[in-house]
Amino acid sequence: MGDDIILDIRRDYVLGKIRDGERIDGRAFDEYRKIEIETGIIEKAEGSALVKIGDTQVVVGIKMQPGEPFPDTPDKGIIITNAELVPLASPTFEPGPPDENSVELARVVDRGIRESEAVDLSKLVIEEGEKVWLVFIDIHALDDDGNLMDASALAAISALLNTTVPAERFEIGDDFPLPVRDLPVAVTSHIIGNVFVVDPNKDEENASKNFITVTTDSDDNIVAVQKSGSYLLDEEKLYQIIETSIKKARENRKLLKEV
Amino acid sequence: MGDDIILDIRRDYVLGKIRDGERIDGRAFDEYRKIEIETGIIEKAEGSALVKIGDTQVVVGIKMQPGEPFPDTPDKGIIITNAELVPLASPTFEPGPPDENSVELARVVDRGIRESEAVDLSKLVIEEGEKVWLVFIDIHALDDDGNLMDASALAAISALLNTTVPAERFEIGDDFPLPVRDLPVAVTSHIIGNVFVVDPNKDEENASKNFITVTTDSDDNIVAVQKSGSYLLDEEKLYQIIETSIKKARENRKLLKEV
Amino acid sequence: MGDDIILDIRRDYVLGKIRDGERIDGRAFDEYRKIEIETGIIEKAEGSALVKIGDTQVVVGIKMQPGEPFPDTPDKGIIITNAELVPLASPTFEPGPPDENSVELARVVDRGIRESEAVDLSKLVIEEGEKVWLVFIDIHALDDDGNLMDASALAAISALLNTTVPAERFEIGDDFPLPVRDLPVAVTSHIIGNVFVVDPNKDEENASKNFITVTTDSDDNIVAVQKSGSYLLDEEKLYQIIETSIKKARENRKLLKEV
Amino acid sequence: MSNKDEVRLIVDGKRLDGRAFDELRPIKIKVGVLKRADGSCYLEMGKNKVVVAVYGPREVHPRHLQDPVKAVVRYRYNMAPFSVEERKRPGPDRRSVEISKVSREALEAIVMKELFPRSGIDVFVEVLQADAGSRTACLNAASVALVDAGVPMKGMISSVAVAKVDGELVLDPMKEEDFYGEADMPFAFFIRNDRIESIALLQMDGRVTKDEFIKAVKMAKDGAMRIYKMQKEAIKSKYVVESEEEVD
Amino acid sequence: MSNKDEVRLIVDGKRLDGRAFDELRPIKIKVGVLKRADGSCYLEMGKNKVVVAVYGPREVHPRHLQDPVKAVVRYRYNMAPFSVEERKRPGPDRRSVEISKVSREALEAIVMKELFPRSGIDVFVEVLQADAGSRTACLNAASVALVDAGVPMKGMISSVAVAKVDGELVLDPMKEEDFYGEADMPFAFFIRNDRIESIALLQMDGRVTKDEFIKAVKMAKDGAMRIYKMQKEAIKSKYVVESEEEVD
Amino acid sequence: MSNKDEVRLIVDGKRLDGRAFDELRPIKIKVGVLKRADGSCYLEMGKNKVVVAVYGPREVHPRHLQDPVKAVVRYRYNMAPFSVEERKRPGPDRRSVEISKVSREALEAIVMKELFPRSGIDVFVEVLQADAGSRTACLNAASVALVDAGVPMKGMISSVAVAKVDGELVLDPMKEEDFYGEADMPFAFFIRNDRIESIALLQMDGRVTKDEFIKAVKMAKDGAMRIYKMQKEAIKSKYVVESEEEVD
Repeated sequence: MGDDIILDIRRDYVLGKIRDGERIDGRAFDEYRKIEIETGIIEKAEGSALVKIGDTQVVVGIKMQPGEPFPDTPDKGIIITNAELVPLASPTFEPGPPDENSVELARVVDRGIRESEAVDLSKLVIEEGEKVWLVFIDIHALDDDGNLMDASALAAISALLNTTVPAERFEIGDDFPLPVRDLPVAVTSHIIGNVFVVDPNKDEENASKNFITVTTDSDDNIVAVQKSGSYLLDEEKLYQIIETSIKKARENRKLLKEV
Repeated sequence: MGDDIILDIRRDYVLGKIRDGERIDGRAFDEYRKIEIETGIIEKAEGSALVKIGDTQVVVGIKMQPGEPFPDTPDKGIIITNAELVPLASPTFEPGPPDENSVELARVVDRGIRESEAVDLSKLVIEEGEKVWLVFIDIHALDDDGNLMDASALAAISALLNTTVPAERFEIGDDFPLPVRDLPVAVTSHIIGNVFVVDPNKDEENASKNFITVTTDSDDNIVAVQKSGSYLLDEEKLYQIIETSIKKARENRKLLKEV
Repeated sequence: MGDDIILDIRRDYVLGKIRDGERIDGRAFDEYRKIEIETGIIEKAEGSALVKIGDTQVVVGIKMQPGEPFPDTPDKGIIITNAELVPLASPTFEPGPPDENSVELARVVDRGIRESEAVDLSKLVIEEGEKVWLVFIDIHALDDDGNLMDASALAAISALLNTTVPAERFEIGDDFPLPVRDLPVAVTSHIIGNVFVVDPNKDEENASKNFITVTTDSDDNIVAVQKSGSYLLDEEKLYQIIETSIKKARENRKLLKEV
Repeated sequence: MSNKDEVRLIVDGKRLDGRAFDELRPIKIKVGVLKRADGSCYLEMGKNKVVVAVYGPREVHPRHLQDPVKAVVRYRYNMAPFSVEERKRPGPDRRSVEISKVSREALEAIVMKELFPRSGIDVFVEVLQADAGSRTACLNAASVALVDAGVPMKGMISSVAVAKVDGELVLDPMKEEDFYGEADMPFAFFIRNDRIESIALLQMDGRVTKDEFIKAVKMAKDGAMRIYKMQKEAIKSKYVVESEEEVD
Repeated sequence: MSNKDEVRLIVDGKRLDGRAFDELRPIKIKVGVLKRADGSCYLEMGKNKVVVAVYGPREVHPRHLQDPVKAVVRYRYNMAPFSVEERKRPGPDRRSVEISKVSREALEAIVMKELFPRSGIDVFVEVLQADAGSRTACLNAASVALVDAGVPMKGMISSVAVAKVDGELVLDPMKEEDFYGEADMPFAFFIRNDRIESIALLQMDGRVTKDEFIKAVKMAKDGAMRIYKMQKEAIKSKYVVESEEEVD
Repeated sequence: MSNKDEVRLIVDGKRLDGRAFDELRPIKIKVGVLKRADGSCYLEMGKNKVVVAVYGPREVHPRHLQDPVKAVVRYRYNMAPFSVEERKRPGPDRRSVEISKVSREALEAIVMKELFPRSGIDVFVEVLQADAGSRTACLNAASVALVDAGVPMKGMISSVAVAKVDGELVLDPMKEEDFYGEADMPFAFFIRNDRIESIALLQMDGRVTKDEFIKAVKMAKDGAMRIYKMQKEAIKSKYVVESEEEVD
């Protein structure tokens, strides 16, 4: 109960600020919190990255192993993306199998990477039709202070950039860097009343659950969109959001190039 | 609570009628509701049927694929029967893995088909001991207005009659009709007080849960019996029920021949 | 509630007795209840044993089948130990997948057998790197009147002693006795206040859940230790317990030799 | 039923294990074999070895599972992993779920549930070794264990199967007869005042004529009465009872 | 999206099934097809065949799932095992979980939940046969079934996808266009007073420019309005409505 | 313990990584690394990298899990899928279940649970990278995180393992020593007023004599005291503490 009242007060505070054209942490509506990317933090993984957006922290680890290709794509490696919202990361996460939120998180990140063709899957064939590389992208949230989606997407592509294909361990030739050829970036906007803000922090997320994530590739193509939340979205606002998403993605992509 | 009282009133009404030698929908004790059979309704399935008994509706779809035979029957195809009581079909069904009622439904239908040797499994061998056809019979209840058992059994055999073995899709020769050589028919009787009625509707089922299903083949042999419900069954009544079941099965079998 | 009060009274009774240097069933602190071992009770199993310690009863059955070795031990058979605390055995056990208590039980028994190298796994290779014998040790508790751990461990090694490798059934040569070369014995001590008693009965277990199991081999080596329970263990008492465990294991091992 | 091909199950008017058509397998019954349970029974019927524990009437948790007007009966048929030739994975499969349902229903029909509103009566059945007819062995043991637990019942349940093999009806089939036979018919009867009153469990699969079916019921009733006498004897003596029909 | 290699999806300005770029597949709608449900709808959209049942507003069990200020909406998208080429194992997979989430959210935005505190409104969707666009077919049927159940709503939901194939945008893609195409964009629109007010569902994967995306929205809106008319017609006539665009 | 065959783990009186027998691996401790948790700690111990969050004391749901006289402690040891050489499937396995149990019990013995009836104290442990001794690393971090969360405790827990390799006892074994060694003995000690009072966790598998076992306890106590000093330092400085023993 006490908790609910505090949530209500914070919600009113967030909404009041927004009405005044401000955010509670002083950011502009289209401003991200500070983003930090650290790669190679898990030596036992083929690739890894820790991404912080403000206080939000996500680790992504990449593991690879040989496996069978799908029957309809015998000449391509396989990406499997998985997200665990472990209870460490938030007082509201519970232990157990993935719920709809972690499934959505994993699938939206996956689509950004898949549709931008960020990983050149044709280079991950060991023996056509028989054996290809499986790339496991495991998203592990550590601290959820809002916008896990963008942090996870950034961590995923950063970890892929950091990945070495462990061919030697499996005695199939020399190790080589995972062929990454595009840098998809997800930008999540949060709809609050009549406006939208990018990179919502937890207080903003608690004020409303209305999101839209637009992922774009290095050529500003849209490669994935996901409206998430029980709200009705105005068409004109959608176009503004896309505009902003392309702009912010370009900025965040620069960080990836420094990795 | 309100619901419970209404259930009680309807139960009393059903029982009162029966005491007077009548059923609430005016049928004779050994009379089925109108039965409709439509086959081939799912083009993507190898065979399919929609069966309506009154307002009760069940769809059965047949899928086939090559697989390994059981070690003790290397020269026979395999039938796997599964039932889902999806929550669409009744306000009392819940999502989740099969409960004891759907398990019983699937197994009783399965036994009717298996024991009558309705499908000639010896014709479903691709390579003896190595590869045989698996026949998946999936029972999907759509609307449970009573007597899902008989509707499911009828839909299953109707769908099998409608099945083409998809040999071409798996590049193992020409397609051919599934060899069906008997027509098992299940007849469910419902024990209410001292009498029994065939083909119970939902109001009757709500009045008591005491059933017995007798499945017979084209030669009037008994191939499966299942007493279901927490009641004690009189031996003489059992013999009357079997008599009636054989008679009604003959009638319903005629419908199958028209399919 | 009533049950809770009775439990409280019995706990006080147990603790009071212990304070007076006595146990409620009159045993000395380092005295086991009567142990009975019966082997070969399940003819369909490769080996089996029923062990009673007082009223506690555990059945262990051994099943064997050929399977793949672990990649890092291509020249060794595999032991898989599993425990089911079926609801038959105690009013507090619930149906369902293994909980932490059955997992711990299985793993501690497993370690005793594994670390003492009781089974000569190198003799269980059918084809190096390809095919070895899998040994399933299934612990099935029947009546939990305390100290399931020691009863399970005794039943496991007794059943292994009773096991014949079913080579003929799988057409890979002649049957032969499972090569057992050590006799690990688990001794569980129960910490009550300042003292410890071996082989706790159920009333004692209800008085406190503080256990330590010490498993030793035929040469008095310690092969497994497990402190279990939310308590702090005094170092000196630990050494006394080990002393006692070695002594009691020697006694119980004699029973195994008579099997 | 698998189609038997070359296998002959009846030779010179005798069954493979030497029994006459209407002869039971050896039976052994022990009452009160478990300390923790409120009632218990160990029973062998041929190679079947089963243990049953009864708990209750006792409180039901969680509360929404309670029935305000009568006791809730649970029946859990479970096979030990080592009870069959090929190790069985622990946990319920579809067969166990169905057997548990029909067995529970048989007992529900005779337990005086109305005496214990909001309570639970749990019957836990462990099959330590399985042969044909394990569900009938379990019901026989469960019926005894319920008496041992002092659960009020309208009468007893005695259970036995009849099979059709090589065209003949045989009582209490063993594994080969079940596997290669033409039909299997497990029955359980409600017995009160030393006579069979009605049928509590009835399943059947295979292929029989109506007349064969009626003949099978008679044969099963006769067998069940003999089992009933042993159950009664075991309860009275609170000790081991072994059948005199034993062959080995 | 798989990369198409040799497959050409547009030949002579026509799609493989002969449709124009902005043409819908044949649609068939039946209202009130189930007796037990409070509202129901059967809908075909190309080869998709879906049935929807609506239950509620009704009591929610267990109680801790209730919301004291509004109704809880559940949406369960489920595929029958025989609905696709290769038999699907029963039970929810990750794809169904995501579709159920975004579809539920679309409906939550238009159902007047505040009128039914502590209640539940259940929308159960069964896909009997799946082709591309099954989520849009289901939402169209669900919207009709909710009206049939008398659930108060702010308007209707009409849903359709747009794909990019061979560089062209096409309405309501069928399976080959979905599989080999360059992008798939499922939409659902909120329609009130016979006009589209806003977007209730939006997902996209593939690769399109911003301009193509805007063009796709327009195309989808146009298609959705046509579907909406059929939904309305079906509700009014309480009978079968089949699209006049039907080709076969 | 696997039988080492040719592998020599001790060469010229030194361990493979150059450590002396009684030397710890490098340790790094950061306190308060997570915002959402009430207390947290990041800890490295050799190649182990673990993060711990503590939530609570807080309300327990559902209510029937509450204890009316004391707080309920949960401990969840979880390995990230990428924490080990071969990807681990998400979700608890039997090993995690056992580690969670004995670790929880160690903490329960020192947390002042009676102060918080009906509450829950949750200790969530994520192993980001696992080497030998991950359970000891996690307990060390958990102990610090509990202090960071302000949970009242009777003292601290410091944890370290001892192994027997090539016939010698060695402190804080790394992976090869664990894998090829003859015994592994993880300990956790209860430390109050800067001295070890008793044993909070103790497991062992392998093969040692009684005398070796006693010697191992002494060695572990000595190592634990050094870890304890670093834990204390980290808590005081609320900042990163790295061991001076660090080798790299």
